[in-house]
Amino acid sequence: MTTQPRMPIESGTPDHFQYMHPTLRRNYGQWAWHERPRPGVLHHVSHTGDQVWTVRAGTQRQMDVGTIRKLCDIADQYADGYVRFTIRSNIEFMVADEKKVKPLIEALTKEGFPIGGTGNSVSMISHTQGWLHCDIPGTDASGVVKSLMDELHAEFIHEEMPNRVKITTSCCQINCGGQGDIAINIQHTKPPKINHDLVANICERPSVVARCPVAAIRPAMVNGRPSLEVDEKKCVCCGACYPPCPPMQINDPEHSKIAIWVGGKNANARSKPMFHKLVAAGIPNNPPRWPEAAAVVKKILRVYKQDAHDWERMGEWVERIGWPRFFQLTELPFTKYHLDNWRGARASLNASTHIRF
Amino acid sequence: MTTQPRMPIESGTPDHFQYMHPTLRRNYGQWAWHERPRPGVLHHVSHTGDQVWTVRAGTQRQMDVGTIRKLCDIADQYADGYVRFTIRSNIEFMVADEKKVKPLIEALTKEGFPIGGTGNSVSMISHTQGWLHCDIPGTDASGVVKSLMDELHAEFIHEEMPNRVKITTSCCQINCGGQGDIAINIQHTKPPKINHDLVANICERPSVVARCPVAAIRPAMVNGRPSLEVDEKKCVCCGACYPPCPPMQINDPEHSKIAIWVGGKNANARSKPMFHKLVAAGIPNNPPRWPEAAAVVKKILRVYKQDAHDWERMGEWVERIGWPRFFQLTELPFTKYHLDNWRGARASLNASTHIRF
Amino acid sequence: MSKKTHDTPMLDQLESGPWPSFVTGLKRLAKDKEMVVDLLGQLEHSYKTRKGYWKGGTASVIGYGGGVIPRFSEIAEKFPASKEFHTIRIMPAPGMHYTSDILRKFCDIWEKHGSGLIALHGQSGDIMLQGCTTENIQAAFDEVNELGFDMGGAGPAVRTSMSCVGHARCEHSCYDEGRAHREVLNNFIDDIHRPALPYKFKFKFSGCANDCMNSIQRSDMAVLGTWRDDIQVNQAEVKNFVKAKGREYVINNVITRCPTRALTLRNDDTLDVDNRNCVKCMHCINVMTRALSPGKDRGVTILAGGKRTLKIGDLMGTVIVPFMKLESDDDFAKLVELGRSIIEFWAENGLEHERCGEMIERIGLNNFLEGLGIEVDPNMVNHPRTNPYVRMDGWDDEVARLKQAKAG
Amino acid sequence: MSKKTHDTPMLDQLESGPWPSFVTGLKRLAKDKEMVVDLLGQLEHSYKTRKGYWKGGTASVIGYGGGVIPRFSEIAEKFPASKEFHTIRIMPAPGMHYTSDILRKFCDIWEKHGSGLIALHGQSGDIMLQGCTTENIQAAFDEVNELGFDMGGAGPAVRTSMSCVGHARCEHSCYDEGRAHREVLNNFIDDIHRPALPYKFKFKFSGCANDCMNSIQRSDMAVLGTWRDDIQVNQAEVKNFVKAKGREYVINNVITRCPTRALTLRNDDTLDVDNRNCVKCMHCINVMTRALSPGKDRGVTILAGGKRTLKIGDLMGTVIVPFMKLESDDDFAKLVELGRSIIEFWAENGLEHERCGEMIERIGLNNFLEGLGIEVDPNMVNHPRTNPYVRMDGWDDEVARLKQAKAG
Ligand code: SRM
Ligand code: SRM
Ligand code: SRM
Ligand code: SRM
Ligand code: SF4
Ligand code: SF4
Ligand code: SF4
Ligand code: SF4
Ligand code: SF4
Ligand code: SF4
Ligand code: SF4
Ligand code: SF4
Repeated sequence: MTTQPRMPIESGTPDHFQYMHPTLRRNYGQWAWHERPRPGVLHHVSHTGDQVWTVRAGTQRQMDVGTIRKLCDIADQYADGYVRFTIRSNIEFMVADEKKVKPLIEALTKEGFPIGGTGNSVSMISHTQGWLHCDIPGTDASGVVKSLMDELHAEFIHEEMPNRVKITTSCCQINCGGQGDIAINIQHTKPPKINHDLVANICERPSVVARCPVAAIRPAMVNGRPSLEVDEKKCVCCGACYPPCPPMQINDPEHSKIAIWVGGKNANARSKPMFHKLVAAGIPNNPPRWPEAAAVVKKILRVYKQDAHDWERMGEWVERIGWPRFFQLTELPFTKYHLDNWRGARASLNASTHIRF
Repeated sequence: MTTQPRMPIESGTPDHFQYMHPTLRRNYGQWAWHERPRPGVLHHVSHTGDQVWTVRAGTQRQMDVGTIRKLCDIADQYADGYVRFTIRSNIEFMVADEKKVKPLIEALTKEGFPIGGTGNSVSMISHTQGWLHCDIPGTDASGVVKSLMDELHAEFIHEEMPNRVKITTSCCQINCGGQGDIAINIQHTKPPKINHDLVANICERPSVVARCPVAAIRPAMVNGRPSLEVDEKKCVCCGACYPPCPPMQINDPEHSKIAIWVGGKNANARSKPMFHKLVAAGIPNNPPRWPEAAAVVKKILRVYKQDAHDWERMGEWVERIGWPRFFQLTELPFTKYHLDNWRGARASLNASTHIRF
Repeated sequence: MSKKTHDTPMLDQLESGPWPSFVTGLKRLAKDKEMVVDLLGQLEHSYKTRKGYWKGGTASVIGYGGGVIPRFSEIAEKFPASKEFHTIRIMPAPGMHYTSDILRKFCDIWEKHGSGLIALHGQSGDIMLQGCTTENIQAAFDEVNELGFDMGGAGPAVRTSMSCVGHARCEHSCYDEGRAHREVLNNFIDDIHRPALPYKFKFKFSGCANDCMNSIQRSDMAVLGTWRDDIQVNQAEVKNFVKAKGREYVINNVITRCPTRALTLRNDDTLDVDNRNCVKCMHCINVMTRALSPGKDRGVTILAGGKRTLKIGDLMGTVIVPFMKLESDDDFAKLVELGRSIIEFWAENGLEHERCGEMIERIGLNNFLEGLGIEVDPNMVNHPRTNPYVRMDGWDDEVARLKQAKAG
Repeated sequence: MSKKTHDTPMLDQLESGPWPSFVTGLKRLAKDKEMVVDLLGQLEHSYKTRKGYWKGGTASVIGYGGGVIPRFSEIAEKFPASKEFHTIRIMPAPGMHYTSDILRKFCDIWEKHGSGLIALHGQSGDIMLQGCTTENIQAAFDEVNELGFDMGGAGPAVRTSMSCVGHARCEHSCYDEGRAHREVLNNFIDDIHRPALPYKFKFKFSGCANDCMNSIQRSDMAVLGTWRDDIQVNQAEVKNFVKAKGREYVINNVITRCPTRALTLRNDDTLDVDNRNCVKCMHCINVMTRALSPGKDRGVTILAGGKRTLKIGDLMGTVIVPFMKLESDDDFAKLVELGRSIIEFWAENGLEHERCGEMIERIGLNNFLEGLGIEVDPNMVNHPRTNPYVRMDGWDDEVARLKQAKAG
C-alpha cells in the first residue's frame, strides 16, 4: 500500500483568542478610552476598570528568525509573552502593569527597535516586495523603506506632526502599498521593450492585449512568428502588460523613475477618504539609499509640519491652503504632467473662480 | 441699371452709453454700495454721492408691442424714459430721486406688472421657446412659465426665501434654460419613432449617427430605401438625433414627461458652481397649467423655505442636510434612476461612511 | 379685424392669474394680425395634442449667412396665415439698456413688418423679433439695422453675448464689462454673421464671481471679474453692521460661511481677513455691502469650455487664465487676442458640431493650453492627477524649460 | 558555514542607520543558509543593475490550487543556491495576535524548511514565509498546518483578510471584527484555496470609520463599524477637557472640524451634538477620547468595489449597505450571505481579470444592486445624477413598486 498524501486541514483563519493577551481577552469589546502617555505608548482603560499599556516598536518587516526570536525573548521577559503586529509591521507588546512599561522600552531600545509610530508620528512605511521577491518590481521596497525610515527615525519616535503621517511605497504602478499621505511609487517613463523571441513561447497574447488600459497593444507577426506590437504614442507606460507577459520588458534601470504622491487618506475622520495626487516625478531610482527621493519626502514633511494645523492630515492641509501654495512652499515644479487626462479628469479641473492670489 | 441690394451695416454690438440712464452713465464704475429698501427695489449709492433707485418688475418676456409700449409709457412718465432688462426678462426702471419710487411702483402695479424678483425672492423663470417657436420642443415654455409664475407670484413679490431662487425651464433635453436651483425640463422616456419614409429625403445620415451620445443609431436599409435604425436597448432617449433628423420623432404626447432637478448654481459665492441633480421624473406634461409639475416645485420650495439657513442656496442646503433627508422632507421617492450611470458617475457615489441616520 | 379667431379654450386658461399673460398679448395682436390669429390656433392645437408643429428651413438677409431662425408650419393647411413665423435675432447693447424711444422704434418696425411679438430677451441675450414672413425679413432687418442695431448669431457661429449690469450699476464690478463685451464681440463680427465654425461659440462677461450672467456654465469663454490684493474693509461700517445685526448673526452668516475660513470677527467687532486664503468668492462682500468691497488690484479670471447638455453631458468652463489685468487698451487687445486664439485653435481642431469644451475634453486640457501657448498653472485644477496613467519621459526637459522660463 | 559570501558593497550601506536592517538579518541567516548567501548576491546584483531577476512559475501543496508564490531566479547560473525562492502565504489570526510560543514554532519550522526569512505581514495580511525550494514547500506547509494555521489566498481567489485590533483593545470598535472576519473568511475556504474566480476578492474589517485597515480603498467588500443613535457624551469629561485645553483649543480642534458643523460648545462648557446631522466621522470622538463615544445602537456600513490602480484607475468602495446590525448569529449569517451573493454575482458577470469594482463601474451600480436584491438608497450617493442620459420609461412602475414595498 502506498502512503496517502497528507491532505490539508482547511482550518481557515484561526481563533484569535488563543493568542490574545489575557487582559485584552477579558476586556474584549469593553474598552472605555485611551491616552498616549508618551510616543510609542498607548494606555487603554476598560469599563471593567482593567487597564493595559501598549508599547509599539518598529521592525524591518522582512525579519530573520533571529530577530523574531529576539522579540519573543523580550515578550517573555518583559511583556507576559504576548505580542501583536500592526498593519504597518510595527510590533506591539501589551502589559497590564504600568511598571512594566519602562523596562520593556529599555529592552527594546537596547536591541535597536525604535519605540514610536503612535499618534502624530510618521509611522512605518507600508512595505512591499521589490527586488527581494516580486517578479515585476521596478525598485526594492526593503531598501527604500529602510533608507527612508533611517531618515525619518526622529519623526517615528516623536509625535510632532500635525496629525499621523502614513507613508506608502510601491515598487511598480500596481500599487500594492496603497494610498498614503505620501506615496513613493515607481513610475515607468518608456513603453515596454518587447523581447519578440520570447513572446511566442510565453504569452497568451489575447490576455495581454486585454490588460492594456489604453488598447495600445495589438497582436503582430514579427520575423514570421506571432508576437505583439505596442503603439508607443498611446502607451502610458503603466506596466500592466508585464505581469501576464514578461517579454514586455517595462523595467528599465534608467527610465523606471520614482514619483511622489501626496494627500491620500483612508480614514473617514473629518473628510471623506481621498486619493493621493502626483506632486513630483522623474526622481532617479537610486539604490542603495535613494537620496533624491528622500530629499523630496523630507521637504514635504518639513513644510507640512510647519504649516498645517493640528489634526489636519496632509491632504486636508493642502486642501485648505490650496495646491498652488503647496507647490510654492515645497518649491516643486508644477508641470503639464500634473494635469489629469485620464477618465473622469474633468472632476479635477477648477470650474470656478475660487483662486488664492 | 438695377438697384444694388442694401448691404448690412456690420455695426455689431451697439454702444450702451447711448441708452443708459444718465445717473448710471455718470457713475459708471463708481458705485459704492447698495441696499434693498423693499422687495423689488434696489438702492445704489455711488462714491460720487449720487444715488439711484431701481424698481424691478416681472414681464411675460414674449411681449406684444402693446405691452412694450405700455412699459415705455410708464418709463416716460415715472422714470426719466430709461429702462433695462435683466437676464431673467425682468424690466428695471431707474430713478435718481427716491420720491419717484412710490408712484412708479403704483403705476406698474396698476398695469399688472408684479414688483419683485430681487434679493431672496423667487425670480422670473428662465424662459425658452417651446411650442410657440422652436422646432423640437416637448412642451411649451411660455405656458409652463406663466403657470408657475402665477403660482409663485407671492414668492416673487416677497423676499422670504433663505437665498435667491433661480428657476429654469427647458422644453427639451438640450437645456437652453440652463442650470437652476430648480429646473423643470422635458425628459423623453421612449426612443424615437422613425418615420422611414422621410429619412431618405431629409437626413444626412452620417451626421445623425454622429450625434448620438451612446452610438445607438446605425444606417440601415428599410423597405429598400436608406434609413436609420435605433438600438432601443442602448438609446437613452435624449433627443439629440431629432434636430438634425426630424423623422427621428422623439416628442410624444404621452411619453415626453417632465423631470425636476434641484441644486444647480452658477454663482461662485461660498461654494463653487454646481450642476442640478435629478429629483423627480415621470411628471405628466399637462397643459395648459401643468399642475403636477407645479405641485412638486411648490413642495420643494416649501421645504427649502422652512429648513434652509439664511444665505443657503438650494444646493448648499441639501448638501448640509444630505440627500436622504431631502427626499424624506419632500416625500419624493428615491429610485434607481437617481443613481448616475453616465460617464464619470463614480464621482457621485458615496465612497465613505459619512452617513446621517 | 376680419379673420375669424380660433377657439382657444386651453390658452384662455392662461389669461387668468397674477402674472402678465403672453396669451392676452397675443390676442391683442390678433386683433390686427391674421398671422397671430393662426398662430394662436396652431398653439392651441399644440396644447391639445401636446406636440410642436414648426420645422426649420432657410431664410436670411442679404450679406449675412445667419441670424434668422426660420420656422415653417407643418400644419399650414389648417393655419395658413402663420405658415411662416421666422425670428430675427438682434444684438442689444451690453447690459440691455434702452431708452423708451428706441424701444418704441423697435415696436413700430415690428408692428409694420412682423407679428408684433418681441421677446426681451432670448437666453443668449438677443432681442428676438418673433414672427415674420420670408418676404418681410429683409425690410424689417434693414430698418432695425438703420437704427444702429445688428444681427445676432445663429448656427455654427460666434453668438450674441451677454454682460451684466456691472459698472453701470453694481458696486461689485471688477472691470468694465460693457467695454470688454463690445471690444470682443465687435472683433468677431464676421464670425457672427457668416457661420463657418465647427459649432456655436459664446462669450459671456460677469463683473464678479457672483456670475450674474451664468458665464461659467453657459459660455465657451467666460470672463469674470476678480482682484488679487486685499479685500477693502471699512471697519467702522463693520462695527455698525455688527451692532445692527448682532454678533451671532454675523458669525452664522458671514464668518462660518467663508469657504476657506478666512474670516475672523475680532473681539472688538472688527473683521480680520486672511487675504492669502480668500478665494474671492464674494460672499462676505455680498452680505456686508457697506463694509466690504473687492480689492483695488482688479482684473479677470477666464474660463473656457462651458456649455449645456448635449452630447457628452453638461460642462462647466475650466480656468485657463487665473488672472489678467483688464484696464489699458493693451489689456483689452490681449483679451480679444485670447478669444481669437481659442476660436482659431478650435476651428482647426474641433470636429463638426463639437463645442470647444467637448474638444478640450477629447484632447485634454494640456494640449489645448499648449495650442494656445498658455503655461499650466495649479490654479487651473482642484488637485493634480490621482492616477499614474501618463507618459512622463519629457519630465526633465519640461522642468528645465520651466526653470528657464521663470529665470529669463 | 562554508559557502563563500558575495561582496555586497551596496547592501552593506543599508546596515547603518537607526532603523532595524533587513540586510543585517539576511547576513545573519546567510551564516547557515547557502540559499541566503546567493539571495544576497542576487539582490546586490539587482541594486547594481537596477533590475529584478525573479520570474513566476508553478509550485503548490497537495490539495490546494494557490497560496504559494513561486519564484525562480533568472540568473540562477550565477546564484544557484537561491534559484528557487518561493513564498508561502499563511493566514494569521484576526488582529495579528501571537504568543511568543507560536511565533517561535513558526521560526523553528522555517529555519528547518525555508530560508529563515519571515515577513510580518504582507500588505494583505499574510504571514509570508519567504524563500523555500519547491521540494520543501509541502513539508513546511504540513507543519504549519498542524500548528493550526492554514494557507492564505493567491491568484484569482478570495484573499486573506485583515481586521483591526478593534474589540481586543480599542474603545471605538462598533462590532466584533474578529468574529466577522472569521465567520466570513471561514465560509469561503474553498474559494481561498482553489482559485476559480474572475480575479482576486478581498474582505477587510474595520471597527469604525477611522478605517485602520484601509478597507474602503483596498478591499472588494469593506465592513466598517458605525452607529445610528446619539453619540454618548460624558458632559463632566467635556468640562474637564475644556478646562485642561482651553475653549479656543476645543473650538479650533473639535467644533470647527466637524464636517457637518454638528457640534456646538455651549457657554457652560458642555457640548451639544446635532446627532441628526452627525455623519459618524469619528473626529470629535478621536480628540475627546474620555468624553465622547460612539452611540449604543451599533452596526456596520458596507462598501463594495475598492481596489488599487490597474486597470481603470484607483477605485474606492461604494456604500451598498448603509447600516446593518451585527450582533446576533443571524446578523453574522446575513453578512456571510451578502458576501456570498456578491461573489456569486461577480463570478457570473465579471470578465476575466476584472475586479468587482471594475465590474460595477462597467455595468453600473444599479444593475449590481439589482443582482444582489438590494434596494437603492440615497445614502449610496453623494448626490443624484446630474445628467438626463437615462432611459426612464419604467419610472411609474418603479415608484409603484417602491410604494408597495414600503407599505407591505
Ligand atoms: C494598531 C492599529 C490598528 C491595527 O489593528 O493594526 C491602529 C490603532 C489605532 N488607531 Fe489607527 N491604527 C492603525 C492603522 C491605521 C491606519 C492604516 C495605516 O496605517 O495604513 C489608518 C488610516 C490612515 C489613513 O487615513 O490613510 C488609521 C487611522 C486612524 C485614525 C484617523 C486619523 C485621521 O485623523 O485621519 C485614528 C483616530 C486618531 O487619530 O485618534 C486612529 C486611531 C487609532 C487608535 C487611537 C484607536 C484606539 O483608540 O485604540 C489606535 C492607536 C493609535 C495610535 O497609533 O496612536 N487610527 N490607523 C494600526 C497601527 C498602524 C501603525 O503601526 O502605524
Ligand atoms: C440684474 C442682474 C444682472 C443683470 O445684468 O441682469 C443681477 C443683479 C444683481 N445681482 Fe445677481 N443679478 C442677476 C442675475 C443673477 C444670476 C443669473 C440668473 O438669474 O440666472 C445669478 C446666478 C444665480 C445662480 O447661482 O444660479 C446671480 C447671482 C447673484 C449673487 C449670488 C447669490 C448666491 O449667494 O449664490 C449675488 C450676491 C447677492 O445675493 O448679494 C448677486 C447680486 C446681485 C446684485 C445685488 C449686485 C449689486 O450689487 O447690484 C444685483 C441686485 C440683485 C437683486 O436682485 O437683489 N447676484 N444674479 C440679474 C437679475 C436677474 C433677475 O431678474 O432675477
Ligand atoms: C431661442 C433660445 C431659447 C429662448 O427662448 O431664449 C434657444 C433656442 C434654440 N436653441 Fe438654444 N436657445 C437659446 C439659448 C441657449 C442657451 C443659453 C445661453 O446661450 O446662455 C443654451 C445653453 C448654453 C450653451 O450654449 O450650451 C442653448 C443650448 C442649445 C443647444 C445645445 C448646445 C450644446 O452644445 O449643448 C442647442 C442644440 C444645437 O445647437 O445643436 C440649441 C438649439 C436651439 C435651437 C436652435 C433648436 C434647434 O436645434 O433647432 C432653438 C431655436 C428655437 C427657436 O425657434 O428660436 N440650444 N441655447 C435661446 C437663444 C435666444 C437668443 O439668441 O438670445
Ligand atoms: C506580497 C504583497 C506585497 C507585500 O510585500 O506585502 C503583494 C505582492 C504582489 N502583488 Fe499585490 N501584493 C500584496 C498586497 C496587495 C495589496 C494590498 C492589500 O491587499 O490591501 C494590493 C492593493 C489592494 C487591491 O487588491 O487592489 C495589491 C494589488 C495588487 C494588484 C492589483 C490588483 C488590482 O486589481 O488592481 C496586482 C496585480 C494582479 O493581481 O494582477 C498585484 C500582484 C501582486 C504580485 C502577485 C505581482 C504579480 O502579479 O506577479 C506580487 C507578488 C509579489 C511576491 O513576490 O510575493 N497586487 N496587492 C502583498 C500580499 C501579501 C499578503 O498576502 O499579505
Ligand atoms: S508593488 Fe508591484 S513590484 Fe511591488 S510587490 Fe506589488 S506587484 Fe510587486
Ligand atoms: S505599458 Fe501599459 S499602456 Fe503601455 S502597452 Fe503595456 S499595458 Fe499598454
Ligand atoms: S430647450 Fe429645446 S425645445 Fe426649448 S427652446 Fe431650447 S432647443 Fe427649443
Ligand atoms: S434619442 Fe438620443 S440616445 Fe436615442 S437614438 Fe436618438 S440620439 Fe441616440
Ligand atoms: S456679476 Fe457681479 S458685478 Fe456683475 S451684476 Fe452681478 S454682482 Fe454685479
Ligand atoms: S470673499 Fe469669500 S473667500 Fe474671500 S473672505 Fe469673503 S467669504 Fe471668504
Ligand atoms: S478601525 Fe476604529 S475600531 Fe478599529 S482599531 Fe481603528 S480606531 Fe479602533
Ligand atoms: S463624529 Fe464627526 S460628524 Fe459626528 S459630530 Fe463628531 S465630528 Fe461631527
